[in-house]
Amino acid sequence: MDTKIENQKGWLFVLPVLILVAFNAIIPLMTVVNYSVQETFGDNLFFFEGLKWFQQVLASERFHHALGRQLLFTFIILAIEIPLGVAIALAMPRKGGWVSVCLVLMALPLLIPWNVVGAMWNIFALPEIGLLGKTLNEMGIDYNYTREPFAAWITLIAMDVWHWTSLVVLLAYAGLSSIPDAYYQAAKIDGASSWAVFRYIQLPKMRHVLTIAVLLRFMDSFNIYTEPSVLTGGGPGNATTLLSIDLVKVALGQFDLGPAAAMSIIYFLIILLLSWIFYTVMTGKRGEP
Amino acid sequence: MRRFGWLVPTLYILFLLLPIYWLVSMSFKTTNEILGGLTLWPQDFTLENYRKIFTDPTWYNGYINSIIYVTINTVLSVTVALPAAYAFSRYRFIGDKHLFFWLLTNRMAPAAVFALPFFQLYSAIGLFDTHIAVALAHCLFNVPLAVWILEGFMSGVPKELDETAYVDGYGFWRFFGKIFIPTIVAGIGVTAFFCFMFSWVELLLAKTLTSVEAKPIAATMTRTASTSGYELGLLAAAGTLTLIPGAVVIYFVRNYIAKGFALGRV
Amino acid sequence: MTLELRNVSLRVGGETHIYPTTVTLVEGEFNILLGTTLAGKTTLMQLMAGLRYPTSGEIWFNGGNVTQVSVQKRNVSMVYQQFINYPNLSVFENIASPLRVARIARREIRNRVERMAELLQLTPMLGRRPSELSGGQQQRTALARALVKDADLILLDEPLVNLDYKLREELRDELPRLFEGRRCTVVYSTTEPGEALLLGGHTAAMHEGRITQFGPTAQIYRAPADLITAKVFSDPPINAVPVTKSNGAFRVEEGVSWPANGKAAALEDGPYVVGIRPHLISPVGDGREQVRIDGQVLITELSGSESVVHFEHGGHVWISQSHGIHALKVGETASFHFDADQCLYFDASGRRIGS
Amino acid sequence: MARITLDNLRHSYMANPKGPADYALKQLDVTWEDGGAYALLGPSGCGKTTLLNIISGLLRPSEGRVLFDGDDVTDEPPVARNIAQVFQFPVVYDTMTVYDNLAFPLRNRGIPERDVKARVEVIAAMTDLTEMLPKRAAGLTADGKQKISLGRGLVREDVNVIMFDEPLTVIDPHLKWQLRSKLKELHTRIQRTMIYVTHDQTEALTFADRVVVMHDGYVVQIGTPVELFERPHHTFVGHFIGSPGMNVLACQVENGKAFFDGHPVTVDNPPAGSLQGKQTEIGIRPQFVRFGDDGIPVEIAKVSDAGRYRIVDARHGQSRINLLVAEDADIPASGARVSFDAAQTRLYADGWLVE
Repeated sequence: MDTKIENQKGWLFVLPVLILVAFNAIIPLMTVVNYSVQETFGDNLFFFEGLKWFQQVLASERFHHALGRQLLFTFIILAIEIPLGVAIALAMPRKGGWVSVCLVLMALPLLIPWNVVGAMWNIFALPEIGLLGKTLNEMGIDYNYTREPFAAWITLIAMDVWHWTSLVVLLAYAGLSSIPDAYYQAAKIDGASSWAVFRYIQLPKMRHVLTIAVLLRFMDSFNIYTEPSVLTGGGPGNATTLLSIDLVKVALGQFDLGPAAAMSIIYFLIILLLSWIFYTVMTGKRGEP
Repeated sequence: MRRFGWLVPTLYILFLLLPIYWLVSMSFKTTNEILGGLTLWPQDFTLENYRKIFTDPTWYNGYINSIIYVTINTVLSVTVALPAAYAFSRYRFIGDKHLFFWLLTNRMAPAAVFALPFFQLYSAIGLFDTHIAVALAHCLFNVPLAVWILEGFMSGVPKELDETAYVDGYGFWRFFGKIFIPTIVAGIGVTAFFCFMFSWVELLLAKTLTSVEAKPIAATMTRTASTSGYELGLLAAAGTLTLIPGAVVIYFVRNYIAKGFALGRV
Repeated sequence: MTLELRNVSLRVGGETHIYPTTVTLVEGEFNILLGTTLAGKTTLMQLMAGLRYPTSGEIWFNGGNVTQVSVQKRNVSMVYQQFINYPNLSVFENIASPLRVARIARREIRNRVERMAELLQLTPMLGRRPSELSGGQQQRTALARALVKDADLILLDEPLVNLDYKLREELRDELPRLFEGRRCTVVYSTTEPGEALLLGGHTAAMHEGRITQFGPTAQIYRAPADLITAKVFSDPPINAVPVTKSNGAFRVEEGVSWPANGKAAALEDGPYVVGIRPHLISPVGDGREQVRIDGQVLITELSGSESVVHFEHGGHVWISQSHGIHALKVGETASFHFDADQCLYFDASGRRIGS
Repeated sequence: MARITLDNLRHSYMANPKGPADYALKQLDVTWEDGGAYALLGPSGCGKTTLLNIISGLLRPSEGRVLFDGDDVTDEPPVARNIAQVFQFPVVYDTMTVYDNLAFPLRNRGIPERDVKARVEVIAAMTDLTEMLPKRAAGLTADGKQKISLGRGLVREDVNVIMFDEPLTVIDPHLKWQLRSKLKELHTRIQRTMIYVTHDQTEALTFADRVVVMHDGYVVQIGTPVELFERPHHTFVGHFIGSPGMNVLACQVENGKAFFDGHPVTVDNPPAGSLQGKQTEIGIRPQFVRFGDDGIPVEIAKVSDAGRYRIVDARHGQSRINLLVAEDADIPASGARVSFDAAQTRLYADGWLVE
């Protein structure tokens, strides 16, 4: 039976978290909402404009392209990082001293400030002086990410895979290590192939942790700004201008707050919607979240 | 698959270490050598970049500021998350499920979106350019994560332990401090690691909310990169130094992470 | 120290976990809560301890109403099924914990803990951590902690169920001695009828949140008030077979019939249920005037000193338990015997006749 | 279907074990006939689970050989040994339906779907899982899941042995009874070798035709439940089997006659040679001790009511003697004397039965 006890004292315990998070979340959100429905021509005179900015942003070609690039980017990195992270976690030894060494080394990329990651890859992939760039060109591959959009995309994705797959490995490994040995013994006795072991024992047991990995990776990749802006600045042209880079250009560049705020709200709602879909799909079969 | 199994993680770790090696090796090269062409190993090895960082206050203050606000944020997030995680793990109260999902959604707020409003908010309450500001701002995404991880650990401790303590006469807070927290030290370690990590690497909010007094190293570095672009060696050295605090923290919690942690309810 | 529940009930989210219960427990003896899992034993104990508050009714200790008194102030101690100890405290500190909280002088704590460790053979383990101990030793540590503070009420929630069979036997023998000469009320919950009988004292049979009957253990066993109590209080399960009484005899549908004499004779005709405990049905007749029923053997279980035979008769599966070895072959038809006056008769509503 | 032989088997979890203390399994030479129901009975930590894992191939013994029908499988992995195992905690593939769970071992061996379907339906009927087949395995209760685990073993026709590692641990007490009878019934219907590991003598004795009693890494005795009950080879077996266990009383032996504290006691296995220098004891089960006019004087310490009989705890000086008396038999208040049934009294030297 559910061992939790009905206790409204719970609210007291949750209050400090509520205040801290609400302070940082709700007030800024309200300011953005406030801007998104007003027009201003400087010296903070504001005129109520209703949903004008929202219609304008939703209709704008530029927003559709940026959103398209963002969805493509997020889809690609999820399609690579989740399976790769799980595969690496599966390949890691289950017990023994090597495990903690592997985890420490793998966690290093997660500990580097995002702009350093961008700067590092920026130089690393440069055709003449970068280790990666030069080697590729030596091997005859004409690779210059500062000029060809396709090369820029490859570099951007390689950087993100390099930067974040370790988080998926850590989470997947955590899920794997909670599987009791008896399951593996039963599988051996039933003569299950390693694929069957993965499909029917490891995957179901990891589904819970993978939900977290997918949600975390989805949210962070959809919001990504620092690394791409340092690496390619959205270029060449606007080949790699993802949603948040475009937003910052719109907001800080031309300093028209209204559209930027409206775009931010739409941006936030898209994430909320997609996260809710992921969340219910992946926890669906288990009933309550 | 088992015999070649170890090949996959080893190859992957090599792939991870390559760019880091490149960064570290550049930090010992002069800028001319870097721009001059590809050299696998620093030809004219120099410590000039590091000497510059350790002598110039605008550089080393960056590190100090970063460490200050990241530590404040980690301590604050864990302290605030502990009772909340306990409530989610032990009690059913009105709207607890929805609250948990709402906390989750705050990770979704794109930092780029909220840079400007944060600036206005923290200036309004007079906290602009202080360590507290950045520490508080980072709670937006660190506190929900802390609650998440701690709740997973706490659900592993049987409810009967609490009851035994109450029966022994412990009041709630004395039980919480003396008995309950020591049993989830592993959870606190893992949570602290993740909070430290996500706060240390964040740039946007840290840059927006500071100018001089609490300017983090990450901000100092962007200024160098964008203005001249020539001081690559210096940038590489600064980048290498940002690796160290993270490596130290993970060194301490590596066994807890290796043992795995059951991320609780999602 | 008498513990009294007056119309105590507990409703959680529309569901009733404990129906209104009124009972007075007996001091200085074992008060046993006997029932299957989810019968509400643990919940009732939590209410007694003050870990949970009743939706209605009152709880009285020694003539004082403690319903709203917090568990910390109720001078209670409790032992759980899963050997609950503080994982990062030594065995000594675990036992001393309630005394530390009560701020008792260090010297007195030391000798009370050492005396208790002596009583429960834990002296060599005092410096160790609970995780380094065996299951039995961990449970003894929990018991020591529960006894060291001389609580008025000691609650033992199925304390032996996770222990080895032989260890259980040992502790069951040891427990009564631990509580001799203590001025406290002991409440002991179990799912095993055998354990309730051996510990004696008083027993409350429980079923789905209700106490169906409370009284001296032997009396509840031999004279259950209704069919539910009889079922709760028998292992292996009691044979409960519908019969109809007509013209002076009980008859199993398409099965045997036997004359209704003694108290049963006066009953008017109609449907009843006869309850016969397996050990009262034997494959060997004992000469006295007994009812003989023939059945087809389903399985026989021989345990060295006893034989348990499942057989089918009159569309029902019956169980016979008898001393000695009776290796009946599966499928064979054998005859079994029982005394009509040792049976329990229940009316259509389940109440026992003559209770 | 295989005859299982353990030849000169010893196992230690340490790299280079020195003395016997380092051995989890000491010197085992055991043969299990094909199709028999066996039990591995012993207290926690006696090495029974180690032995189980060695037979199933999950653990490689440090010394000795494991033979299936004469050929050496010591180095064979579990899948090659064609064994099945039911674990302590239910192990089912949660995301699969019950049908797929049962079909899983057959599909892994590439058996055509038509035969799989037929086979699964037969086994589902045997284990009363037929209506549950389309349901997801995760939704079943603990005993349902254990039946699936068992079914996965029964489905394969080529299974040499099915092993149970304390399978009833997590089952609700009142359901244990049904599942145990179901296992017994299943064995009688399909004569497959089954080895049942437990510390609970009731489960072991009711399930197995022959029981292997283990203690501290040794096989102390192998025998039918009756032999274990009536002729324990070692005082440990006498004490371990039966509840309460055999009375073991120190005694003196002079020229072939046994005396307990000066009282002559006739034993059914008088010693051939002299037992000088050996610690001699007599063993008598409580069932075979009776009150009488002559015999050993005792005081009654305690009488506990076990329902179908009463256990009398009598004392003679420091020695404790248990007796079982019928429910309604009368117990002398004072000056009681007890006598032993000579045919059931055994003499032991240094713990071992005098042959």
